[in-house]
Amino acid sequence: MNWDEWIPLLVVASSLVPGLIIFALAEERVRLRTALNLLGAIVKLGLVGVMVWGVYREHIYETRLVLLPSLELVLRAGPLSLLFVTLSTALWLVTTIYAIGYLEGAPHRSRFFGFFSLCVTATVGVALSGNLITFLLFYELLTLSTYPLVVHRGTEAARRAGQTYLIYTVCGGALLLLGTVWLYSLAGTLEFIPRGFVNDLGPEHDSALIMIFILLIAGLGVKAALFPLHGWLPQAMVAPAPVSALLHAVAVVKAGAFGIVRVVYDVFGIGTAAALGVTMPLAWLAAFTIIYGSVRALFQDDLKRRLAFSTISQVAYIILGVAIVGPISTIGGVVHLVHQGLMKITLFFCAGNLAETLEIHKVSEMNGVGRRMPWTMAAFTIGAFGMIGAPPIAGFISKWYLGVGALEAGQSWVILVLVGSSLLNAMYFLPILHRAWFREPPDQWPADHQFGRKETAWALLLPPVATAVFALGVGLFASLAFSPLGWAKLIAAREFYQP
Amino acid sequence: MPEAFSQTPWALVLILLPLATGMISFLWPRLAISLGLVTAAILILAVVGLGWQIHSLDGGVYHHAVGGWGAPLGIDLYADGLSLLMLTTTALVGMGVSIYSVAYFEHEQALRFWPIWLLLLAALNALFLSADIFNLYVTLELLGLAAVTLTALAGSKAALDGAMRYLLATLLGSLCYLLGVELLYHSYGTVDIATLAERVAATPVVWAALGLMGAGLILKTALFPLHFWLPPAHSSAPAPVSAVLSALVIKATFYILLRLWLTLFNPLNESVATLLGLLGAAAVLWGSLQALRQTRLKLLIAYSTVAQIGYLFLAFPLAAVAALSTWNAVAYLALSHALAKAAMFLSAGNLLRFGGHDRIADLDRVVQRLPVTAMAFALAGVSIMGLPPSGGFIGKWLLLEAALEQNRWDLVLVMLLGGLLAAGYVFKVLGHSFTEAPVMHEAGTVPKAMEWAALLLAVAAVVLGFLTVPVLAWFGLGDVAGIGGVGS
Amino acid sequence: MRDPSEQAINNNPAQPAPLVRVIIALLVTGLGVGLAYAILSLPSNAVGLSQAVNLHLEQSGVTNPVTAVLLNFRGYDTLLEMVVLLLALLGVWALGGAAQFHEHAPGPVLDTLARLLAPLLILVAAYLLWVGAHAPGGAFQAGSVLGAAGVLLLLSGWRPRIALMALPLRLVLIIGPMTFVAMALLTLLSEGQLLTYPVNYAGVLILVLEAAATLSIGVTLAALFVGGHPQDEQSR
Amino acid sequence: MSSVFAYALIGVGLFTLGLYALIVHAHLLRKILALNVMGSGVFMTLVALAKRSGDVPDPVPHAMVITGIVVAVSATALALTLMLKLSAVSGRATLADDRQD
Repeated sequence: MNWDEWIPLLVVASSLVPGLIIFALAEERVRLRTALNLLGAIVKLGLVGVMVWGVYREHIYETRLVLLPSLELVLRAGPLSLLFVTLSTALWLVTTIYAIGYLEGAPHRSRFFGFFSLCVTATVGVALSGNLITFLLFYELLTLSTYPLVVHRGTEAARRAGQTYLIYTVCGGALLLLGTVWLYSLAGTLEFIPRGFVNDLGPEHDSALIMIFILLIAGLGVKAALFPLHGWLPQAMVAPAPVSALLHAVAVVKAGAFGIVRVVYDVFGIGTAAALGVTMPLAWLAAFTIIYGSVRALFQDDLKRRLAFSTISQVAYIILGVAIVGPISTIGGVVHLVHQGLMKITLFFCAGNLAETLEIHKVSEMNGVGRRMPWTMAAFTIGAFGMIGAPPIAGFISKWYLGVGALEAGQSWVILVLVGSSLLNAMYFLPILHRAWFREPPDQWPADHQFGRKETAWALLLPPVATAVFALGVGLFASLAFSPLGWAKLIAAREFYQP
Repeated sequence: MPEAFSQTPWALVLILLPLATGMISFLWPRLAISLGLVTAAILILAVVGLGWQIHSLDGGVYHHAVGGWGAPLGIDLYADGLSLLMLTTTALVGMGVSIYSVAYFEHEQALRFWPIWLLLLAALNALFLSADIFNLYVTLELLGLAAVTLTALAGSKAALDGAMRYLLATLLGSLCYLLGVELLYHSYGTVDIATLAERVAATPVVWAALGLMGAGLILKTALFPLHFWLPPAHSSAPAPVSAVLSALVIKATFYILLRLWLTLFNPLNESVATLLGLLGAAAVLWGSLQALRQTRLKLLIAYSTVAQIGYLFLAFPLAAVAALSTWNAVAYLALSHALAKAAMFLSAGNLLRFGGHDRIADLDRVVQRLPVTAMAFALAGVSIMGLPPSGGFIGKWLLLEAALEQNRWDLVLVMLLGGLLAAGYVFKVLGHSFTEAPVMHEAGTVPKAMEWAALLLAVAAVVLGFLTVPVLAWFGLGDVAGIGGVGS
Repeated sequence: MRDPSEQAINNNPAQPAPLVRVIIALLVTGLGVGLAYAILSLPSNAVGLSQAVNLHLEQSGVTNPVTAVLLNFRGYDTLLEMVVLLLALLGVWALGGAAQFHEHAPGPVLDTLARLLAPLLILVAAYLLWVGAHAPGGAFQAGSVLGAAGVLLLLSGWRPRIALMALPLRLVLIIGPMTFVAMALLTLLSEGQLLTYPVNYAGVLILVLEAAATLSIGVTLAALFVGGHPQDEQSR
Repeated sequence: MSSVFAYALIGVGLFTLGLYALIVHAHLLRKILALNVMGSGVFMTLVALAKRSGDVPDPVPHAMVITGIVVAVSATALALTLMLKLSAVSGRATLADDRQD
């Protein structure tokens, strides 16, 4: 049989199957559970590697299952999907390791890791979707599988947060569904293709298309935390740190942003979208979200909340890059999908370490923490500088391409937004770093769990260091072919220059 | 073996077997449970057999002239895709409920439950196979009395009260239906559906008959605003009975309504379809809102049934243009709702057995203390909400498609709102099943069979979402829509 | 925002206000008028199925058309309806019996009357059963007379022996519907069709069915009259 | 012939009367009786109209009525038992008023 037809399905299954098995496992089967998790993650990584190599050589990997008489469930590996799949797979591995350390001895781990795996399954599905209904299917699955993680702690606060999360995401899902059915009844297909499948609809459908675009973007904007649909994100901070990492860097927010990229490029096609005049408003919205998120972040003392608002602003970069119609800005936006993930997950890991080791939750408690936990704070520093956009860290690459792209597309106002947001980033990150490195530590931490001579447990320390190194690496070696940047260039090339 | 298989008159097995086993289990109570399970299993086999025969027959319709007289003098049995849909639903839900009931009912109650339950199955199958509107009346009464008795089986004040409302409502419904039947008989001299279909015309008598039969059946189907009897009855009955009532019994009267609509009344007038659609929309919104208000789990589920019934009626105004996708949607909604709702009521029963109450606010961490049941409820909820991947989603998608094709934005809006409200009440329950209750209860033990029966049905409702093509082919409702129901 | 059904007529213990009653009366009258109009619009003579029945009467095995319809042409209805009756009794028993059945010491009049009438009634029942084949009468008439006899005996304080209460009673109760089902199976095996009697035996088979039905109907009616399950009764 | 319709209309009258009583009366016994009255109305119309086939009435409606009567008897028996049980448990022979509990 032909393996190419099965690899995308296997990629999805490689986290689904372990997840289902883990549900059935008894709480105390720690070893087996850990083995299953890591095995799944590694297998997935291997399969993705194969696909990356293949797709680079213009090879197509596609799985088709009949869903409805006229609609198929399609999983296809294209450059854009692979960028996202690779990101989420790699970060899943790291996050799993982190979660194992983080939840050491915590209750209900079977449930946690089960839904954790389902969540990644959904994300990979979202990434590999070959048409809009498949995307919708996995997008909703993502909602369902993240809910138990958000309310995992079972406190009243967690329940409330979960409630808010659902109100936002379910409504978003409904809008997405409506847009999808409507589009289907107009176009008769939902297949993602470069430069979109709605071009050949006559001008009489323009108003309908604009409505559909708004519906789809609104539906996706909820998860992408686009202003004013961002309300759930800061609240969801009650969830355990690995979950926050998942929500912010790997799965949920990314799925939303990725969806918007998909809709603009492969449903409408950048040309049609621009012709409909829907890209400009989107760009403005993104720009506003960037500034808004940064400003709100300034005033948060709770570290995780500050990071949450920073996410809101950073993810909007991706959308901005897409909405400025132009190849170079596209590169900037798409590559930020990866860069933001690496940097933000680093920051959340570090926040989690502070909470776990010293039970520090507030910025105001972080005085001199750099001396107690140098490795953690070193990683944090790299992430923070990356966010600010200091070379040679990943964030700089994104912002550079966004800026150049904006100029090329004649949207010079974007430069102001970039500069402004970078200043704001500096304003809410530098004080943290200053406190951590240059203030005197208090004579007594809120609490101090000892881990031998290490500053904290290995499983907690390695992930942030690793991701920080990645964030540095992708910046330094951006010019290599398989770097995220190189890959993003490939995508932009296929989107813009192919006949 | 295939020879014997294809020769067996499976349709008659569907009727006679549960009748016989029902009476035998009344005669020798000791045999009741084993007889019940065997019957449930054979019924599934029989449905498969019947489906196989229907597909091999030309025209995809099964006929059997009881007594060899043939309509109009005698009574005809008749089965097509639509009947097959309902029979399959009955067989599947029946199996799940039977397994559950083995563990649920104890000594004295079990003796009383099994004969009536088997006779109820017989009544359902007889109803779905009948092609004679008077015979349908008899099966309706058979069904009604069985259902009422099972409702009262709990013996509590609430249950007796609910059963009484139910009995009055169902008797009134039957009488209206019977008066309609006699009007049709006296104007066309037959009670055979196919023969009527050839003769019927828009005369005052037919209008009166339509009104009476329609009203009676709507009352029995508990379509808003005639749903007042449903919540008390469905919420107070024993869990497996609630499951059967919500999943199958109200569907039976909907089936008759649909059958008569497709064959007799559809040509008469469009405005009736509009009215039914309107009531359906109202039911969706009102039922969902009420469900959202409830603090008791079983009441919440009962009101959710009121809402879900509404979706089925949204089909009537849509079918005129987009017949195929609409009837497929109805098939999917009916089947997946039956499975999901049964699963919901069964898991509600488990929670009741576990905590000794069904107050949503203090479900008290059942997610970890009763994980299988919680999972069953969640999966059933996914289908009820119409979220992918699930049978409910497919049904909703098809219905939305039909509505958008003809720009029925009002209906589209209703469907989406219904979905959102459904999510509201499902996650209201799920959210509370994660949190701790202010007051602790010591937990009762829930037999494994009860937990797994619920999960089985819920999983079936979800898996349905991946089997669209074979399932739709199996029912072949395309033909039903095409030839207006009766293969003539 | 309450469900209107909670104010619905059925739920309301007190009678509705006069105004409401007037409105209901008007609505109901409107319905009646509509129905009357519909019925009056029917043709003043219609054959219905009478000709078809007469045409096949001699194959039916009986000469009384009503019996022919009940036991032969539409025998399937009757089969199901026997089950309805049984189901009612199952229901009554499942409810664990009504408020118990008050004993009156039967006065001499009732006592003698019962002693005289019961055998007579049973005789009448037998006659009705037999005559049903060619004149008005039949299983249901006979069954109800039999039931009346049972009721009369019960009123006069007669109780069957406890030993008869369990299996024998249940057997008698289901013998009617059971015979029907058995007949259905037999005809299915012999004729390949449900309840298709071979013409020569039709009369006999119908008589058998009717006899069984009469017995079941009579006993069921009497049992329904008693209410609760006899064993519960005795145990009280 | 007109006598046929006279009887049929009386049947309709009974039906509507029963319906009215069913709606307005709270006591369950009255409701059950009302249903029986409705039933008699239906049966009456059914047999009355059967006479339109000439001197020999159409036997099929008669058979239907016999079936109907048996069903009605069964239903009534069940309803009465249910009523007695309910009044024994709740102390009143009317349906509970939701607004109280």
